[in-house]
Amino acid sequence: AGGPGGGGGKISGGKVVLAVLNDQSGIYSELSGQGSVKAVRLAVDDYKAKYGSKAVVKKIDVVTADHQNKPDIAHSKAQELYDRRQADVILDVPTSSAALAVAGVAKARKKLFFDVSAATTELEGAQCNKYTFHYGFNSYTLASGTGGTVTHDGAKNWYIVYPDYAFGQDMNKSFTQAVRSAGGTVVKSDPAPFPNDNFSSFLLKAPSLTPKPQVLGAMQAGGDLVNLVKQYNEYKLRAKGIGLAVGLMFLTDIHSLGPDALAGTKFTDPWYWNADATNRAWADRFQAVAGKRPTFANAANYSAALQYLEAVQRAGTDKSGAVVRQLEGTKIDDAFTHGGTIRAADHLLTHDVSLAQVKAGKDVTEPWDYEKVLSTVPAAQAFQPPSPACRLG
Amino acid sequence: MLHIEDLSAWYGEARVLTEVSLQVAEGEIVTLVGRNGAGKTTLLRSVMGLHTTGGARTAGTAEFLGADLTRLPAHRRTRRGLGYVPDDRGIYATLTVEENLTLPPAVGPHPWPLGQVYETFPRLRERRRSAGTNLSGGEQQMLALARVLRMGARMLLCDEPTEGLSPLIVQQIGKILRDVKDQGVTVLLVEQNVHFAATVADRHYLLAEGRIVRSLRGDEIRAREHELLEHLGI
Amino acid sequence: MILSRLSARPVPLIAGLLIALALPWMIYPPVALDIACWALFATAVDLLLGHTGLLPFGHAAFWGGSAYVTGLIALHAGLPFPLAVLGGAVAAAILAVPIGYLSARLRGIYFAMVTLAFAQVVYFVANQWRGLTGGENGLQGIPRDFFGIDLSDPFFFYYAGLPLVLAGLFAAWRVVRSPFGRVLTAVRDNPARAQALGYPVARYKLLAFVLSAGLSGLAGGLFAIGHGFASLDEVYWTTSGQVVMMVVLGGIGTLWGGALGAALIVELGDYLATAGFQEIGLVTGAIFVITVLVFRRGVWGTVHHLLPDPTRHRAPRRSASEGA
Amino acid sequence: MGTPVPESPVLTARSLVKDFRGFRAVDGVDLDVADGAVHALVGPNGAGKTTLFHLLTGFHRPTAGRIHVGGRDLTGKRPEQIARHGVARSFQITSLFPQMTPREHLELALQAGTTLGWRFWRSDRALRRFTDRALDLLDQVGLAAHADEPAGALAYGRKRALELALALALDPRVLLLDEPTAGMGTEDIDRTVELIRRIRAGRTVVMVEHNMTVVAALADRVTVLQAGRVLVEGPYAEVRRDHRVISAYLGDARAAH
Amino acid sequence: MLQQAFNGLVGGAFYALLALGLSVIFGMLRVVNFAHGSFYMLGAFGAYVLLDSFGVDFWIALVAVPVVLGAAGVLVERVFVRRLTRLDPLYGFLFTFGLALILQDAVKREYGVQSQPYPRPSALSGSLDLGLFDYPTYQVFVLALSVLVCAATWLILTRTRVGMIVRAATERPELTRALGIDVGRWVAPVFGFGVALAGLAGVLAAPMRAVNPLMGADLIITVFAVVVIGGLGSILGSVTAGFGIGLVSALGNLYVPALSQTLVFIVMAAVLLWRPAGLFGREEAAL
Ligand SMILES: Nc1ncnc2c1ncn2[C@@H]1O[C@H](COP(=O)(O)OP(=O)(O)OP(=O)(O)O)[C@@H](O)[C@H]1O
Ligand SMILES: Nc1ncnc2c1ncn2[C@@H]1O[C@H](COP(=O)(O)OP(=O)(O)OP(=O)(O)O)[C@@H](O)[C@H]1O
Ligand SMILES: [Mg+2]
Ligand SMILES: [Mg+2]
Repeated sequence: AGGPGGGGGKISGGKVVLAVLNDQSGIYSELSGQGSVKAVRLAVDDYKAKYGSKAVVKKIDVVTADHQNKPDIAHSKAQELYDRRQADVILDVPTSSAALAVAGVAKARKKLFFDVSAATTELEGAQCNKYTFHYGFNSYTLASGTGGTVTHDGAKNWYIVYPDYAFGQDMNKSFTQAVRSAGGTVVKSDPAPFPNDNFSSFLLKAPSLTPKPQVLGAMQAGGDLVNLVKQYNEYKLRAKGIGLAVGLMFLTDIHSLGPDALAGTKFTDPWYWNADATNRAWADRFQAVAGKRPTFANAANYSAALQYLEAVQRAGTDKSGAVVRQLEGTKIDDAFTHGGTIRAADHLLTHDVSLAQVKAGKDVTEPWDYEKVLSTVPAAQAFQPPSPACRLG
Repeated sequence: MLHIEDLSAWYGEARVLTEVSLQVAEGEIVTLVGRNGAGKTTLLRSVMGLHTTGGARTAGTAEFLGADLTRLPAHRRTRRGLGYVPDDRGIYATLTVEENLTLPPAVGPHPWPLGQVYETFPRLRERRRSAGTNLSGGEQQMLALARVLRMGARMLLCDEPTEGLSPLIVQQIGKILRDVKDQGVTVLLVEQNVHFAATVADRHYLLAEGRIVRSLRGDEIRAREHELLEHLGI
Repeated sequence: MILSRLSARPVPLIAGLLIALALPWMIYPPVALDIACWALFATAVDLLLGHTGLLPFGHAAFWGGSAYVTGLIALHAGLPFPLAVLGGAVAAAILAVPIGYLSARLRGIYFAMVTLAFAQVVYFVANQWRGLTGGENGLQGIPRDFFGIDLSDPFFFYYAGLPLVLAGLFAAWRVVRSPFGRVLTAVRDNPARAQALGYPVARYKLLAFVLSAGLSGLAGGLFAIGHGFASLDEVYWTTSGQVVMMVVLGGIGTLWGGALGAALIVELGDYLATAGFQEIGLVTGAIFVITVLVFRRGVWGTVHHLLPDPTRHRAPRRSASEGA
Repeated sequence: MGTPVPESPVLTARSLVKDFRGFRAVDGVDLDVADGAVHALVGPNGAGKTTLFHLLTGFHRPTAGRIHVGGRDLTGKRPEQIARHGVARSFQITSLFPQMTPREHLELALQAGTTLGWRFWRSDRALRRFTDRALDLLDQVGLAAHADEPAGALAYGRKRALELALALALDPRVLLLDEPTAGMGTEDIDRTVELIRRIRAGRTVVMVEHNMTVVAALADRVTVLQAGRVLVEGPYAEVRRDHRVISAYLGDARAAH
Repeated sequence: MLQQAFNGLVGGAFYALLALGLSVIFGMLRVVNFAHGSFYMLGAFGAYVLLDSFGVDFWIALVAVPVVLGAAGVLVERVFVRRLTRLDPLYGFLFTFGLALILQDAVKREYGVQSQPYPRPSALSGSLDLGLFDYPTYQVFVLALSVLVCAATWLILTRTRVGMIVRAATERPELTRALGIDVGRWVAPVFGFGVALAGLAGVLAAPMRAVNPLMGADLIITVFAVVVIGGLGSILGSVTAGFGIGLVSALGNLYVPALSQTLVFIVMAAVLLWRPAGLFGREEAAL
């Protein structure tokens, strides 16, 4: 998609195409999926409303594709979005393997990519590149948010059960580190098969470990997490003095399990719709178009799209190099983050996140109001320093 | 008892029976002789209501005990007292010998008890726990015959029941057929072994190329063997 | 001799070649490459399903196994991609020896289920052996080295990869129309008889299995290069199921039917996905079920059946199994 | 058994035993088949004749005992290995490749003796080298006119003839025939007897047969099996008078074929 | 350790119920039902939908869902599977593979892949003192019920004529009719019964496991391995292998987590080498 366009002048093809590539049928479809597409449309509206006739970009398309959480599909869809559908930027892409695949394509095509919902730190580590931005959270955030804070608050002994694949191992490592540096110990950490629907071996073993763990750290996601929590409740571990902390959990997981199943569980949420008035205001707007409350991923996609358009506006062109220069180091203040920064060194968005706790069912006063924000984890603690492995080419 | 009128049968376009008419009276043993491919099996299958699938069709009528069979499905025909021994013996691999014997319901007035079956065929008693198709060829043939006897059918349609049987068993089968006849059972027998046919049957029909070409009395068959062989031959 | 034999039926042959050459002009080039790879894969599977009478439900092990090996060779040895693909194919064939040895003695549904299970083992190994395979992240960034020529454009890469696919298809055709292929037909129709004639049936099945795995590996390796990528999906059982669907849809035992089935399913999947319809299984499943229920000859077989063809009995269908 | 061992047995079995899950189908059978003889195997149904065939041709593995052909120990060998040692068989139940023509059947059988079957890179035109011999064999069994019809469409008698031709194509030293005349009409039986007479030249034939006329016409020696054991062995004329055979097998000779 | 074993048995209960249904269907119809996992999933979804949309509780669902699914199974047999019975069993396998794709994606389209919540029935929510250890009541219930169902099924199929008739009807439908048995009456109900068993397993799973459209797809492959180990079509074999594999994988989970998923397939390969027809399978005729 080269050559000078029509009305936009410096805008390729005369328009900017924002592509949301995510899971629209799989386990992350509720978390992000179509909701994020709507959020991106909100960002487009906001941009148009803000700049009106002064907008550099007159025509903005939002396109979308389903990567089914599979890296190979993500890879070919990304190619297709950049080549066939002339996308200027790809947004979202949950699932680490898929995100890494798309980062590879972005690098080859020299087109922008904002990853919102994948957890891998590789995106800003060894696999970082000039055109890829990581926007939202990563496994370090989860570990230092949940692991660090919970340990700090007194639960020193951990028993970690993690799914035996890259994400799980990564989480296990980060959590162990975070727990240790907060002065706690990991009594034991066990890999569990993935996927798995029977965690009873681990749950039965937990109370008999010495020293007895105070927290069960579950690193599972999606269906596995649901299984684990159901079985955690069945074995009455909470009554036996073993709390539950979850590595990766989203609003939608609480919704699907029901808050009672999870009540009291602590976890890190990069953004919660009912945390403050700004968030709530945006959540209302989102609900008006999407019919439900937004997840952090919806908000982050909104923010990423908005910031991209702002950067194009400032650069006066949609040429990738120029837009990247505008984004690097930018301070952001919008519905998603107050005072977040896109680090120039590794293109990671650092911002404050919250440590949240699941409310008991009786405390839930309105639909989707499942979380109580316990504390704010400041950006400096929530995100790792830039990795020396990252060389933005 | 069995009354067939103008029965024709087709496999797709190929007509393999042409207006066959025959009668079998109660208590009679009648054989159907004819060379390979004459249509003997097809005739029995048509009477049993099995000549229906995959392009096969029939025309004409068959009456059994005065009732029209034409519109009845196979299992209803059997329930009226017809017992069938197919040419491939039809032994179930997934059933044991004993299950093969006890599977079909009794359909006539004199079903054989299991004990009588085993007395008559001691081999079957010995092998009663084996899978049906693990029996030797001849044992399977016995089993197939024993099965319809157990049902107590009023009329037996037997398709080459002596094929592959040892001479001793052949004699035994001849005896069984005569015995059941004495009990009032009617038999329509397909047979290639003319000698055997002559020893058991009251009458014979000679089938050639789908038509009845001769009808002979029991003893005539030996006297006219030469003439017959010509028919069977060419 | 080969050429004269090929030219015995020049019209379909030339038509097929022309379509293969024109494909990336007609459809999105990466999809064209997918079609080519799956077509070869399906043809390889038909070698077993249609010509040896075995239903392999675990061929993802070879397609995906080769994808990984090809990727590793390309990543670490820096060889031109055709050599990497060949390496993958050889690896798949080698992998097929123990699996085939254990399963080729089984028949019918047992064979299908056991190959499925072995493929799951390969899947779990690929998943566990993360240091090599990248686990569920897959092997990323597989290069397309080809003597320094830039093949990053999928349009050109299609033409670079096509000769490999055509060579694979030719090999499959050669195998079926060889003395060996005759023995396979015999093994399929009546193994006991073939044995009594002096043919070691289990070993013939094993060689067929290995050849089929090798060709599947050729396809899988090229697929990995084409996508720059090898992932667990390649060794997952759904891949095995998918390729069987293609063969059945195209027509079991027709050799080229599988290629047609592959084209139909890949293109349909692409069309539906582009149209935003996610539940592709709903459509492909329905088409497949209808094929199994009402036109078991498959598309190619049906067309072939309607057009009179003097050489028909040379490519027998599974009518043995369609009969009573 | 009291009978003397023939001079040069080409096929010998010693103390063969076959058990099926506790059921002993073959129980210590000794068998010597003289070179060039036609040797008939008779006995009541379920005596173990077919099972013995399966043992001799490797389709079943003996529980105990040994099998030698032409001095070589073939015990426990697989069917194809035994076939390659010159032992061919026909099946009691017709067993063909329904979609192949008789000519293709024979080409396949002739090819079995070569390594051509492994050459997956060759054209199947290589099989043409067998065509002449195939047609020749078909002519011998009277199938020349049907060389190119699918075997599935052949009449029963012709299928049996094709079975024989297939066995012949292996040019076996020993030919095992399981009930070659079962299910045939008188005239087909005569034709088959003629055929066996013609092809026995230069080879040894072992056959299972219930039709005593056929046995009388062809067999040099007869072994009678009963309940898995050898009851009697000897020339047909002797055997048929043996009272044990009469009571166990032939019964009242009047009804015999 | 003992507790772990108990645990394995509970996991095995699901394998056993599913393998039993699969075996009943295979034993009688020679169809390896690939869609069995989907029926299990439909069972769980049935319970979920009944509760979520109609407020129907677990106990009613436990009866109603298997009955409805069984009826659906009868329909599937009557309309589709029946057409395939005369063909190579592979066609049945392929057909049900397609059916599985359709069912799975249809549910996905309707409900998404998100796991749906299903609470445990309140009567079974506590835990029981089993003497040596406490154990969740619901799990005990699942174990007891499945043992009961397996035993009852076994009795019906071996001690009554039903099993015999259906086996016969499956092998030689035409001849069986000629022996005076109305084949049509039997086959479909058996298929339905197998499906109902899967549905029952699904309802039982709902309060214990994640209810989502994919829940059956992976499970079914393991269950295939279970029936191969037990012997395809052998009722006793599949039940024994079901519980056995449950035990093995619970202990495998504990001691060799890296192998835990391949374990069942390794066991399968070993069993096949040793006894190709499975532990309790009957050898199919040799020639
Ligand atoms: N399924 C079929 N399709 C087409 N033709 C058939 C079929 N079965 C039999 N025929 C033909 O119908 C004719 C009559 O066959 P049938 O089996 O009734 O003969 P038969 O007298 O019983 O012969 P045999 O003594 O060999 O058993 C034969 O010419 C045969 O080729
Ligand atoms: N696979 C098997 N499993 C169990 N028993 C078997 C098996 N095969 C054969 N038998 C049994 O072994 C005995 C001998 O069978 P075989 O087939 O050898 O008899 P045969 O002498 O050929 O009889 P026929 O003349 O009736 O063909 C029979 O009682 C049979 O039931
Ligand atoms: Mg007949
Ligand atoms: Mg026999």
